[in-house]
Amino acid sequence: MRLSAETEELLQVVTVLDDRIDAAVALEFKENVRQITETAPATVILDLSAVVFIDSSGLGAIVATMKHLAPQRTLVLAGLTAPVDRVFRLTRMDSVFSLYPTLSHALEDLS
Amino acid sequence: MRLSAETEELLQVVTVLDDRIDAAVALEFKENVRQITETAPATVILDLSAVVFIDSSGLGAIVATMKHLAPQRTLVLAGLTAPVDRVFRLTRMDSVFSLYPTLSHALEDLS
Amino acid sequence: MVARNQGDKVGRDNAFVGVFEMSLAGRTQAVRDALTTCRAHLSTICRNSEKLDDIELVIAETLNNIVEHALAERQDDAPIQISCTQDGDLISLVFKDSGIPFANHTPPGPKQVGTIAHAKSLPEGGYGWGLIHHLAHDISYVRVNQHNVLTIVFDGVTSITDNAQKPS
Amino acid sequence: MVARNQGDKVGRDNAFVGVFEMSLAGRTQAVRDALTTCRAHLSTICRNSEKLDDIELVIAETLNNIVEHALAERQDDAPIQISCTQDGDLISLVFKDSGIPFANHTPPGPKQVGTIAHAKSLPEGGYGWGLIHHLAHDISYVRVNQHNVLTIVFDGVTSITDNAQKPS
Ligand SMILES: Nc1ncnc2c1ncn2[C@@H]1O[C@H](COP(=O)(O)OP(=O)(O)O)[C@@H](O)[C@H]1O
Ligand SMILES: Nc1ncnc2c1ncn2[C@@H]1O[C@H](COP(=O)(O)OP(=O)(O)O)[C@@H](O)[C@H]1O
Repeated sequence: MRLSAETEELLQVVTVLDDRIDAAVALEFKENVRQITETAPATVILDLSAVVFIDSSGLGAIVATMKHLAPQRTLVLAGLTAPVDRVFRLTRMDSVFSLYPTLSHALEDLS
Repeated sequence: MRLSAETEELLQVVTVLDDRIDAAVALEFKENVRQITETAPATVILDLSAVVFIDSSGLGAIVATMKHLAPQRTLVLAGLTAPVDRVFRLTRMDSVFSLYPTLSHALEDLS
Repeated sequence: MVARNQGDKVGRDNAFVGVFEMSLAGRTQAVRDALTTCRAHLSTICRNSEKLDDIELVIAETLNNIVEHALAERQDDAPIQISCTQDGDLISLVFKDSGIPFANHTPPGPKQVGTIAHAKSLPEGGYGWGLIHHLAHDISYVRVNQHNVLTIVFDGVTSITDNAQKPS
Repeated sequence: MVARNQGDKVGRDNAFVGVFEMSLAGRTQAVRDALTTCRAHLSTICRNSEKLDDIELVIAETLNNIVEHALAERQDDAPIQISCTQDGDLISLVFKDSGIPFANHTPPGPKQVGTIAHAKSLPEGGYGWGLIHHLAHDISYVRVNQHNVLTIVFDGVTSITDNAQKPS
């Protein structure tokens, strides 16, 4: 599970470089994000624009990350492709997370 | 309507840099794409990953572009954000165009 | 462009409560700003971004049509009025303009956009009313005092459930 | 992993015609490749990428569950068999494994994942069967000869119309 991160003063962007967040990588994803966000500022934007498949294990890993970061830090999601956006809506996770269609829309709104 | 293009031997990637393709820019979009694809190879990939809003005028402009490029060249669409993907499905344009969730998936499939 | 948020009841004819009212100049360049304003107002009562996308698209199609068809011959940027009211899970958007009426005083029906075998014959326009019919819950039109009054109602606005979800 | 495309009728009990059959080792690492294979087969009969996404997701959830629950105690990578048949607009996927049965010999029902006020109490799992129920047309389960046989049917597979479209 490859990630990259860029940190500014008030926010950190974590980009998922793999195209699937599924049962095979959910644990690794959770651990890697935990490490990379260790010293993160108040807002963490998870850039999912490369991801085209997420299953319930991947969803669970994102929920776990959000809970781990709370309450000091907020996790928001950006760049959801259509199939990923669909899974968030079907599970009503769109009422739990702030979802931005692109990273630049998230940055514009949060900076 | 800002566009950028990168041309390889067998395909060209045209990236839309604005975030809306609507009635206000539909004509300009059509003309700019026409210019930028003038010497395009067989496949043109339109990267829509920055676009979060398209209306029926924007849709019409993309259809016009596809017809203008045909029959020598094929237009495929990549990086559709969730709201743009939705408009393509509602108008059944998903049966007319090849839609790729990300640019890298389009490149992988077409190269 | 004039916009204000009404918190109080308008009490026009039923339980619909004012959400916002605005007016814009009837030209293409004014539509984008109007959409931003509408979406900002609507986001105070609708938490579902997919529903907001749908409503924004329908407002865009409606305003573009008024500018391009009803007001096409007008040189004076005749204004378009929008008022939005809410009744529980429904919102009602009323568009008023002083342009020419619809042909036969009836708005276009839902267009059948089928599978298109020949890309060359695919139309480059005419998708607007198809989208409006798909996304709206109800559409009604009256011609009053040389004005077009088009009312478009949306359902499922305040509930979290989204369209993609199957009723199970 | 074994996979083959069947063009001929299987004529098991109705008009369903074979689309493909495959088997995979019952471990997490084998699921991805199995999904790629299934999607490749399904894309020959389904042109709607959103429907393919849905079916892929349901297969993923089903296989993950079999690996994580039915076969959890097994050390031998017991195989999972998948067979897919088509009857017009319907496809039927049958999953067969030699693992432990469902509790009460009944698959879980659709979970109610409501609005969650407190992020801290949000579950980190248990969304799988909710998704399967949402996306599938029909689900049935039998236990035969110490095997689980789970059948999941999808509708609207060959038609172009997609789920996002309202019946008007
Ligand atoms: N507000 C309006 N006033 C008068 N005529 C209209 C209006 N809106 C639409 N029409 C007519 O209905 C037709 C179909 O509209 P639409 O589906 O939006 O397609 P388009 O505007 O791209 O032609 C238009 O071409 C026009 O003739
Ligand atoms: N194939 C299966 N065999 C036995 N039990 C299962 C199977 N699939 C699911 N279950 C049971 O149903 C529960 C709910 O499944 P699911 O909604 O997929 O959530 P999760 O797998 O994340 O716990 C599981 O926790 C498990 O107890």
